[in-house]
Amino acid sequence: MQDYTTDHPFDISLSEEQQMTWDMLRKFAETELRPNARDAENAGKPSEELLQKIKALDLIPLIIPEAYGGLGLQQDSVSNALALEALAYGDMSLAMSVSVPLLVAQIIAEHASEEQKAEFLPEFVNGSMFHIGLGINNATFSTDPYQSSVLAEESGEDIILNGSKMGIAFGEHAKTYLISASDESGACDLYFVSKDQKGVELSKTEYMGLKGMPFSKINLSNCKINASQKLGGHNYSIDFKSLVDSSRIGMSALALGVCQAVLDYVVPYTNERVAFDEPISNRQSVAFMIADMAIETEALRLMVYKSAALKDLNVDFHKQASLTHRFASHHGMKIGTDGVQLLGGHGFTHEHPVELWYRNLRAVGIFEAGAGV
Amino acid sequence: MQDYTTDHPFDISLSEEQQMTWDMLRKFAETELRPNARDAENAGKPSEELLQKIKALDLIPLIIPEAYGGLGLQQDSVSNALALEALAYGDMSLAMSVSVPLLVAQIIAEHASEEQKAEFLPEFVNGSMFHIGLGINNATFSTDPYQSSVLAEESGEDIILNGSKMGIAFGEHAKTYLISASDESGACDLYFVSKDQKGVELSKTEYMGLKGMPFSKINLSNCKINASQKLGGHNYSIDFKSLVDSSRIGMSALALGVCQAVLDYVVPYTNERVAFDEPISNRQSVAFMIADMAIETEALRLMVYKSAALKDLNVDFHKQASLTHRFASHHGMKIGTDGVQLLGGHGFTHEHPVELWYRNLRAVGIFEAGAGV
Amino acid sequence: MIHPLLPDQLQKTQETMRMAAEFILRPISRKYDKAEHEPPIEMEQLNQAAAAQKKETGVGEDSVKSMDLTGRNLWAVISLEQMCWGDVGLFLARPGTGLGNAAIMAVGNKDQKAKWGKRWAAMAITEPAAGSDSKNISTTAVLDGDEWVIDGEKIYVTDGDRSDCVVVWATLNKSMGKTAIRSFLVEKGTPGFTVARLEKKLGIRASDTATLIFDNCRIPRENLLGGKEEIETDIDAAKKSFGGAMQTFDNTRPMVAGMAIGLGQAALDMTRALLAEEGYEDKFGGSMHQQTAVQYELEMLEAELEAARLLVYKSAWMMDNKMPNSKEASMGKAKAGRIGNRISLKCVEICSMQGFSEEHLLEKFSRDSKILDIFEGTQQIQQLIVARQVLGKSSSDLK
Amino acid sequence: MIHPLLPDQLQKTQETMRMAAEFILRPISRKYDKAEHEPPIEMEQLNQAAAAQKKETGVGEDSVKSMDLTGRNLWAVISLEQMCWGDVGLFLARPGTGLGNAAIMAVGNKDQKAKWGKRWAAMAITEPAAGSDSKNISTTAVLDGDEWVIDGEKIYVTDGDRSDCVVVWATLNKSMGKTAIRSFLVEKGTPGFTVARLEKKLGIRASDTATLIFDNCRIPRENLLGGKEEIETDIDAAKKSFGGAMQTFDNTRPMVAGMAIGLGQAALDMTRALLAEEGYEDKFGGSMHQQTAVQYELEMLEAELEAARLLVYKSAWMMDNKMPNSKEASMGKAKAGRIGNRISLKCVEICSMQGFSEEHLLEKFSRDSKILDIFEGTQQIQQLIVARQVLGKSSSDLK
Repeated sequence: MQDYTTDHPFDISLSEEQQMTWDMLRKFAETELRPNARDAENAGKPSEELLQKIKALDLIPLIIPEAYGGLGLQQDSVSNALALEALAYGDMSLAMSVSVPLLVAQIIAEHASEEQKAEFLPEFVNGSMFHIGLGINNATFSTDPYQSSVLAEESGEDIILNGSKMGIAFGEHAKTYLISASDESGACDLYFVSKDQKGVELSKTEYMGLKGMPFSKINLSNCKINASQKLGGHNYSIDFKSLVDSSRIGMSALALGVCQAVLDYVVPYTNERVAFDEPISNRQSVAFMIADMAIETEALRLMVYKSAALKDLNVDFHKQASLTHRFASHHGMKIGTDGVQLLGGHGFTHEHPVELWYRNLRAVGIFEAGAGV
Repeated sequence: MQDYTTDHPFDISLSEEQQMTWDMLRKFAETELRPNARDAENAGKPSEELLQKIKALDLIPLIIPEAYGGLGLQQDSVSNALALEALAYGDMSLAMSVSVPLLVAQIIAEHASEEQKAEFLPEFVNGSMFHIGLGINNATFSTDPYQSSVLAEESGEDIILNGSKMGIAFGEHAKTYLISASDESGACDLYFVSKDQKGVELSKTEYMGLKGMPFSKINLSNCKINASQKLGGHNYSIDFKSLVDSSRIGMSALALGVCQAVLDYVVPYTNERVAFDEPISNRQSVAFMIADMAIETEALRLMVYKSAALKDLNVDFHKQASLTHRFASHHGMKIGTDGVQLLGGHGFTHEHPVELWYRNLRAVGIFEAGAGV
Repeated sequence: MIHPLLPDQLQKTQETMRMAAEFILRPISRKYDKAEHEPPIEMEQLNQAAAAQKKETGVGEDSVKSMDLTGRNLWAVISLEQMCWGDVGLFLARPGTGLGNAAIMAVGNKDQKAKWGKRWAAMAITEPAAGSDSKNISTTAVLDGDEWVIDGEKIYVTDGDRSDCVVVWATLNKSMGKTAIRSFLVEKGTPGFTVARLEKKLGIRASDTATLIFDNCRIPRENLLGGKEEIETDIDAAKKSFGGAMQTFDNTRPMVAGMAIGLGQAALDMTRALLAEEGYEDKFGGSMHQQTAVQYELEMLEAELEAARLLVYKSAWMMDNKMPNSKEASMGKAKAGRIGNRISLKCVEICSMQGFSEEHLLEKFSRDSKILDIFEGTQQIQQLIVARQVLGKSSSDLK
Repeated sequence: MIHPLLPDQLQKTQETMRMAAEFILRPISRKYDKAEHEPPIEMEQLNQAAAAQKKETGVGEDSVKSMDLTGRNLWAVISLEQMCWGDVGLFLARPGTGLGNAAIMAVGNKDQKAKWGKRWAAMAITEPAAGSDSKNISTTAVLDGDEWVIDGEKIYVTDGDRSDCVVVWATLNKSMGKTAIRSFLVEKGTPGFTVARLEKKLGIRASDTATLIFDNCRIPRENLLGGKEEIETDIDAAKKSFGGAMQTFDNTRPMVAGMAIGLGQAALDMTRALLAEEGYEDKFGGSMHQQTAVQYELEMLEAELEAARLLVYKSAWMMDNKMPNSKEASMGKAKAGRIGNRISLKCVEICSMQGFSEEHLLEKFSRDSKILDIFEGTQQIQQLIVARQVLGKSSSDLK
């Protein structure tokens, strides 16, 4: 019934190392991210000061190979998921301001050719985190999520790209884009495209949520690139399905962090808010809504962990990632809307963070490439 | 935005005539059908005595043309829907024991050739109600509901039928079957098939619910009939889509009657049942479940009425019938399962009717041809 | 005779108001969503369209039987459903009619209706410490000679900044609970009445939501709306008095529910329009095996919306026919409030990045929709009202 | 280290028990569903399979850390999940182990475990007038010399007819509420103890559900299970005493939740098998635009089931590791109970006439599943328990 093999017993406790990282990141989320979430949203991006603090976490250099200035440590997927959950507890946008470049760095470190690594990896350590924009989110909704709304056509030494991508985080900060494109055979790969390449058109887009970071839309019109600009080189092929699945676990881990934030916020609020002479949490309609929130959040946690653990075993995790992602999308949004409902009119205003979480949780199930595990 | 024209104001009150029929049938449902529901289920069919009483309602002779011994009255669809709702309040199986033959009589009165009318209509008045079995429910689930799992192939003067039908009410009592079959062109029509025809195989089937009436499955294997056995004659074509839609409104009206029965049963029960020192209906989780039951039942009522009213206007009612039917299937089952839940362990036993309603409500959305409006 | 269909006259109302919504409201939807707190200047047009339509349909000021085709409440629900198809935030921001006007029409005497009926009146009930629990409000009204002195703070007052006057709920004696609650009309510019703050909000940003402060605010004695100056000691009379105040809700709930229906329909229509660009077609009545998940979901959502719509129409029709409609009004509000929110959120998901983006209005609909399940009584309050009536319970039995 | 995956040893358990379910239970599912109240004679085989598997896996009688791969509770949940994949009614009817056995193992002393641990014990809590409200039971136990005298009526006792003995909840003093409640072991054949009636039921018809009458039924003094002979006056001690009785549920809830999971998986598997005959294939991870409504629905239901499964595994793992798991046990029971019912009903709908027909077992699953959201604490009771713990509330605050 399962399709994996392991000697390790069933376990849901954190290892010592996991606990240390968890404590550190969760504290950072509570003291640095949460208090700055509204400011970042108003400004449309994190402040420089906050970005410096986020960079100082050194999450990206950790995984950059030593040859390119990093520490070259391999993180397991479960620990990655834990980190994402902890950070998103503070704020989802701000968590993504590190999880997106981290995902790019992971992809390049794993798949790029030596030349590409040498060109792009050092800057993650020494320069901006945002020099490469990730273009995976499809602009059309009827496209298979494991395919791209950009088409790649080979033409001799060149590849011609046509189509659009949305939701490119920090797109204006980037000099290069890593774009997914499908070819005629149905293979979907990634391609490096320079900002100043001919046929590249960039525009700013705003979304319902995730307003603490800027996004771009990119339109590629007969954009001609050299075949060597394919990620990993001309003859390399990425397992794009696995990349999407990994990112879906990542997005689910972010959703988990936000769901926990909602739960932890409504519990004291409803215990303190009095109506009809009693705390409103004494009413079953309120209390049961919170019970369900707790149940689905805990369930989502276990699903995220299991998906990541399967990936760590190097077995097929496609089904588990799909189930987790759909669960996160459905219950995440339910928890988002219930969070506002529990605060009533107060929840509808900017006085409380629940309206922000409502908007951010709608991103889950839509954004495909905001984090990886 | 609408696609109908009417001078009549919006109105949700019963006309005097509607009220009289309603009162009569609802009383019959409460005094004759409800008390006999469990007995009919145990016996697998209504008692002869009860059948006589049902026949004495004269619902079928009412619509049989005078030439064939009936009263030849045209019933409007809204009144038909009201009648179905009222009867199903007593019991769904028992209501169907009249609504199925009524539907057959309606179909024949409207569509059959003169010869066919003369052959089949008089017996509705003088003899059994069950001399014709209606074979519309598909045995395969992937078949388009507006098509048939039986295929009709023309071969000169003959038509060859192949395939199976399920859920033929009182199939063993019938001498003839009226079977829907699709031909190559995609048209779906009805055909009269004799029980003793070669290639006809009948078997008894039992279902989760609707146990108060017997059902048959029919298997047609190279069953050769004369082209004149097509309903209405060789060159006649029925609007099968409209027939299915009318039947879906009918099934929704039956569901409505059962939903109202559940609601009216749980209200006094939860008001009287005491736990933790108070009636359980003093708890919001119980009370809100009942509030929702009341809301969805009332909504279903309005949707059934509107669908039927549109049909009476002779305009396209396909979309409205589809919406109503899906609503009835979804909320009907929710009300069925909540009815058992509200009674707890008691609801799980035969001591109360809620477990019977649970099983019958699962038929909605599945049975296509149990009633028409 | 059962006939839950709209006569041609009301269908004409639908069409006219839909057109107004499409050509007046939709083009400025995004503008005022972005420019929160900026009063929309284009709205006079909409009022004119509504007035013209009302005149054409022959709807009177007083309730008239729907039987006569011109029931005022059903007409109103249908009109605002279409306006809110355009933009619910802008609809709430249209000058001239606020929830306070409904209160004046419901409980005001003849003189009051004549004097304030045509002025823009907001409604101030909620307080920082009292949301749904309106019997616990702590704003006070004390009769001093020929004037009432009002003191207290009100929050979440829709149109509180832009309206001409405000209907304020206050208590004559806080220790007496709901029997002591009255509503008063306070005009803008009255000394002691200030707008303290405007809320930044998740949605309906075109409409202003204000915090109002009443500090020794003196108003004429005749500004007491419905109800007596003294607290009734007779329990039935007292109940009736508060009931009178609460009765406003039986009138306004079908309206707010109508807003949710208009918004829900807007989301479904826009979703279909976007999907059609990529070849989508509906498949009503298809089986789960044939329909795509989107076809299935849109059919289910459409069914739920139609269910809510019929509940709301019925509650308005009952009002027009002078039937008590408290249960039905809450049924409609409960169903419409939750389904409007569910539809709009699901439509964003279905349209994926486009749905989530500000390039289209789906994301806005899903922000606007949330308040419709909260104000004029939350989902939970509506359920309480329905449950109490279905089960025959008092508010002390079922809390 | 976080690793919510089953080690090979437990996967072996799954496989073995699944095979037993498939080859022993499935062939007789319909037979005993139709022949209600007829004890299944084929069940000894299943017990042998379970015992052999237990021995092979090396699971001890006492709880052992899952860390050692042999946690007793996780093993039990996994085993019965698979057996209930076969048939939950038959599983409940298997001779030898009832819910009373769990109570004996949880609260019995050493002698009691030794004496009754291997006998088939049913559990009798519910009374005609007391369902979820177990503190209000009115069956009495009075100490008379060296014997307890039991008087009262118990309903809905699973295995009540076929078991060897029954664990009966009774009160030492009805006016003292829950502090006076104790459980007692009554053996079959004790004078004054009769089986009055067997229920006809919606589902789990293979298992017997009995009404038991205790009329001046005298049992030995040492048959009092856990808790003291006198009523504690110290509140904490009293609470602990009732808590001890209730604690049984923390052990049995993961088991009942496991049953719902096994049943849910059975419904999904059977649905896929039937669909495959008409060409169906899953499309996990597809978008709503690509998936059919059936593909979408089955993926969502599978996700919900997996969520429930992990909650239940976690609650069993906590038990194995001696962590308090009351909240988690109720979370798992709440989620599994409702999702098992939802899945089975939806699968009937998806398979249409075939699903509704007795030709297949889907309709049976959807009848069996309902009780799993009711017994061992209804959905609503589980929600109460979870909510109280999450919100930090007492049972008097949150009723």
